[in-house]
Amino acid sequence: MAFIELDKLSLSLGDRPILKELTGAYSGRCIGLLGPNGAGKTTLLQTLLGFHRPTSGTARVLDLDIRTEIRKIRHLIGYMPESDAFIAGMTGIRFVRMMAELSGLPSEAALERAHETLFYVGLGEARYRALGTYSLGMKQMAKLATAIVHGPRTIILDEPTNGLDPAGRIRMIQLVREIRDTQDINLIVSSHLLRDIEEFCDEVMIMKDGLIVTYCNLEEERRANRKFLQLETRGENASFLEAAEGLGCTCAVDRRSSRVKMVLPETVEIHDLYQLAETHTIQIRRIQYKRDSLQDIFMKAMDGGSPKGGS
Amino acid sequence: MNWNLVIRQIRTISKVEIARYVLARRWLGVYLAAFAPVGLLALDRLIQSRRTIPSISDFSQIYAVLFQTFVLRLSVFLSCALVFSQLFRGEMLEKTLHFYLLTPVRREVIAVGKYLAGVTAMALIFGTTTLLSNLLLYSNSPSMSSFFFEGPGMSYLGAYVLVVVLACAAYGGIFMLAGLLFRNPIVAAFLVGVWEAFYFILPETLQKLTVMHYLQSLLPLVIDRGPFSVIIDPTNPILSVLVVIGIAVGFVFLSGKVLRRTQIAYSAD
Amino acid sequence: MASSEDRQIVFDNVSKSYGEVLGVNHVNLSLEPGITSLVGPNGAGKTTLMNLMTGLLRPSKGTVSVLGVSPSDPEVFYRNIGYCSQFEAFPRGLSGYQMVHSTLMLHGLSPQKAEERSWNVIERVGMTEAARRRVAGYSKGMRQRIRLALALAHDPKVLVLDEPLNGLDPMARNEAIELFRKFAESGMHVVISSHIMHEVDIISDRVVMMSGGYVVAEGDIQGVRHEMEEHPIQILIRCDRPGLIAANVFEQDSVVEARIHSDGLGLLVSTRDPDRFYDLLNRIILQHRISIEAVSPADENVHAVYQYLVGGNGMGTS
Amino acid sequence: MAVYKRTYTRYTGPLTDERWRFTILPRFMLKTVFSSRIALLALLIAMIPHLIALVLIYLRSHVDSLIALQLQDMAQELQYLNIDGRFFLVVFAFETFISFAIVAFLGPGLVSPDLSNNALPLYLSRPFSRAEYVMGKLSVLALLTSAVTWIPGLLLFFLQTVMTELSWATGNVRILAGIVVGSWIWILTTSMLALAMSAWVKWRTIATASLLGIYFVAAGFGTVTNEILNTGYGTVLNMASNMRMVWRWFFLGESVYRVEVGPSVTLPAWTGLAAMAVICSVALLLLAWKIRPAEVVR
Repeated sequence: MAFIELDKLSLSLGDRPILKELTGAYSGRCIGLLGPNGAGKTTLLQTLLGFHRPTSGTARVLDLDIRTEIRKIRHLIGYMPESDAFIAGMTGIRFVRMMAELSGLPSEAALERAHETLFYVGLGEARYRALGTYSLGMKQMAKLATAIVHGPRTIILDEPTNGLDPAGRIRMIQLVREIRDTQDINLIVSSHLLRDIEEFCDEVMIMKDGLIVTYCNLEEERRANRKFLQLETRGENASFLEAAEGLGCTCAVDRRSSRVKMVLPETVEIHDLYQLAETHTIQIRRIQYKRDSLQDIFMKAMDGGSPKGGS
Repeated sequence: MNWNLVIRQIRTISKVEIARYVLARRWLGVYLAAFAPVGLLALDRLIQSRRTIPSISDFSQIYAVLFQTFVLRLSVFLSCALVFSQLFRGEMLEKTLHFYLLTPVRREVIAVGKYLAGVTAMALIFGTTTLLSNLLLYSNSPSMSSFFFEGPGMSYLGAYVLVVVLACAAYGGIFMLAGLLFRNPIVAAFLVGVWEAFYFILPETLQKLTVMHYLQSLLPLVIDRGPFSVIIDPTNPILSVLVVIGIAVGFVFLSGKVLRRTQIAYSAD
Repeated sequence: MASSEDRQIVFDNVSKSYGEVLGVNHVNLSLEPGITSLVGPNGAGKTTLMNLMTGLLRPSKGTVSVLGVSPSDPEVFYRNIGYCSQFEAFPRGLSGYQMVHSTLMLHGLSPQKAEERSWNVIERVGMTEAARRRVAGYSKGMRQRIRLALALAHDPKVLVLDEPLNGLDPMARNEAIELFRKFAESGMHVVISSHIMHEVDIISDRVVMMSGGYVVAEGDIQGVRHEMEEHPIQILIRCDRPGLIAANVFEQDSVVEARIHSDGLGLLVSTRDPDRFYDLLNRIILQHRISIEAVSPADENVHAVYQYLVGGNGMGTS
Repeated sequence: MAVYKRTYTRYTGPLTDERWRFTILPRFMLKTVFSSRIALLALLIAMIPHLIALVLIYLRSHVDSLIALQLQDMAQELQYLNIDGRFFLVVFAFETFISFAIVAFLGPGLVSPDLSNNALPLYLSRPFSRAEYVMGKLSVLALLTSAVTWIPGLLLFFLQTVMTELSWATGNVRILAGIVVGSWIWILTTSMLALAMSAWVKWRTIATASLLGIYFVAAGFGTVTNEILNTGYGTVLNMASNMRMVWRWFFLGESVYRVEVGPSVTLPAWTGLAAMAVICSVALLLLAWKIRPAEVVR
């Protein structure tokens, strides 16, 4: 069952049209929302939360209409805003507990869930400290805690890994994966870091100028796209490359990183390349299959890929 | 010292500051405080509530009271406190001061640029409102034209406008420095406020240290201050003007020096 | 010939602390032109270092000089420096164009030249149609582009960028990386702080790694990696019979460890002498006809070096 | 030995009744307010006028025991003091200012930080409307000021009734109504004004300064208007006199209010009420405009 259905949803702020008649039904476990700056990503998320009234058309979240049943929807949604958001003068535990109660949890259950969630996101020992003393990474984790403490069916994360240091990003990616694997929870994650999106999203929606220009399933994209080999060798590899071309492979050398891109015909196996390397006395140091990464999908969508959904 | 570069920098900073703040919410209070007396007197002029028209000297007395209690002490003083202390403290709170500090401009020139923007804006606002309220008040009396063209009317008006402009200059400098030095300039504004408002109860030597004494020496009519006031003879006008301008220049120069040592460590309060 | 001082950014035993909070401690650096990446966990002192480099902060101890000029006389210092900071806030009531134009006027350009160059740099960061609107209404990415424009507008010789790609969309990130590469090749200093390790990998000529206010490593990535003997190089092999390779690999004494991946299709080998290991590996593959999926060094990049030196996958060590 | 791996689980328990959800804010906010000792101290100081009134009421009804203690002159004076509308008018005149000071200093701390720390999306992405947000914040201020106005007021009324006979209470039911209704009018007006001002100006200190500015400067300007325009309606700008009109109507039954400064003109008692109603509606409009989840900048 699609957890998000858009029905010609359009919205203009002032006289500037931001969302242009978006239509489509989406049911991925974790949908990545991508797009250049100013494409309308944050506005779309805020409209699903009822922060803006759509100019025309509507949308259904978990089969509830955002025009009429927004309060019911908000019971079932967890939202992590993009910018730094916290309540001054409160400790971590009281902040998360209040947010849980605001979502309808009774006071004791809210306290218990708050402790549990704060331990879960890794803020266990900092939960009694005031939010003002939290570092940027800890504030992101506190925001995530408020988004998941009331056990929502749908979780919206706006740039969750933005500005985190490597340790923080690994932790956040791990958490989003675990939450995604809990049954009947769907996530929408908006981000600019394609590597992070590849880590935890199974479907991707790419927006541009208020339209959905591409919607694809990452697993299928990976399988469908043609495979090519990336090679790194030591020693003079000109003769080796000619021999490989002789076997029908097409090679391209990347000048700067001295890496070789090679497409193997059906008849040639990696093993044959090792054979060739042996005969031409060069050493293969790196060899791995590469696919059209999300970067290439994104670039294709940007220069006018076929708009699926949208107008 | 490349003077035309400095002039261009000062002009640019003033234009930017005025563009930023002239329509800002923060200045709504200033416009209200400045134009309230004008509105009041215009209303009075319309509804002609008085049965008997008071004499010209009564009008002068009424204006002197209105000017020295409400205009000078409250609206000019509070407006300068708000506007000038926010010139730098506002930027520190909003975490935007680094945009100026990253430009190849002498720190004193930044201070002068911002100061001039504040002074021109305040002088324009309060100069016009003083002019308007003065004329509106006197327009109630039939012998207005004779009072202005033969009598002292014009010199009174000139004195009032001059005092308002000088007040903006002096208090402007003081509050700009306060904004740079104190985390909470409102406390400084309160202390200076009390010192200036009750200057007349101070002994003679201390009175000479207040700005209000020199402004008062330029005013045509001195209103009765009640039992505690210590009346001392006013300083001659030329000297008063020079002293006030000296105060303004001194504070702007100090602000420049403080700005030179200011560092960007926006504390997350 | 200009002394080396005039071409470098020099930190001479610099320490900076705010009250009892330690910013940076005993930093000694002399950076050559090109792209220098500043990496380290949040709170490691990266932003403090950059604020010291751009004169927004004065060192408690030691001295800073950029191209031979000290930050204490701003009129000369800021002609050659452009700083794109991490501070989110913008003056209210101004448009992007007004900010760039007024900055150039403060640099002494005539109004016409300032206007022409403003549109030029705004166009370069792709903000031409939004530049007239007030910055308060910009999205995070658009604000970042205007901050970049402000840093580039006066063609500085030194560009200091605090997480410049933060908030930019993928296309803008590539354009920005290309831009910085071009600047570095034209002999400029480009100092970038970043958390995205694979981008640091592609961009930087040299890396300065900080942790807890100290510089823990400095130099080009491979150089730093080899200096750390105590951490052998790890090589990841994906193939159908990892056990067979593991059995044969220990004949070399430089091999320290071999771990088979839980899915039974991967092998992680740690060795002190990668060259001899690759020869051995290639021979084993040919001899036993093993079908290889992938062979790649697991930690040639900055991320691995970062893990070893700074380490910690919990909530950051600071 | 069973190893329990902590994974994320959904909450499937019962939900609370939505009608009383706005009371969550006061429960949490009061803890924050009372964590600062200054707030506690301020509330205690605010009780002083009521304590004095308490002592006076007690002594007034025990004049004979005072004589027994040879305190003739004090007993003499107490004879003239009778506990009536005028007595309560004086007590509540003090409370009017003190409760305003409390609202002016504590009010901004409730809304300004939420706006400068961008916390509104956190509140409003939950089943919690903007109206509930304002009601929640308002009830915090209402609780604080009630503890200083009508609650001690009722105690005084009850004590006086117990001290004398029941007929006093039935005779002065107007005072009872005045204490409760009058206090709530003042609480609502000042709290709405404080919340609106702190939503309009994003910093606490400037919001407090502007509130005090409104209270004093507007009053000053009111008297100047009276002087110059020779009218009484300048008094409308003075919040304290607006409230005094309401108190006098309740406690003394005066339906007409004599303007203290300026021409001796009288105003109908309801003008104070009308002025405060205008303040509340303007504050409500301002809050509706500023309390929104995503700031829309043209």
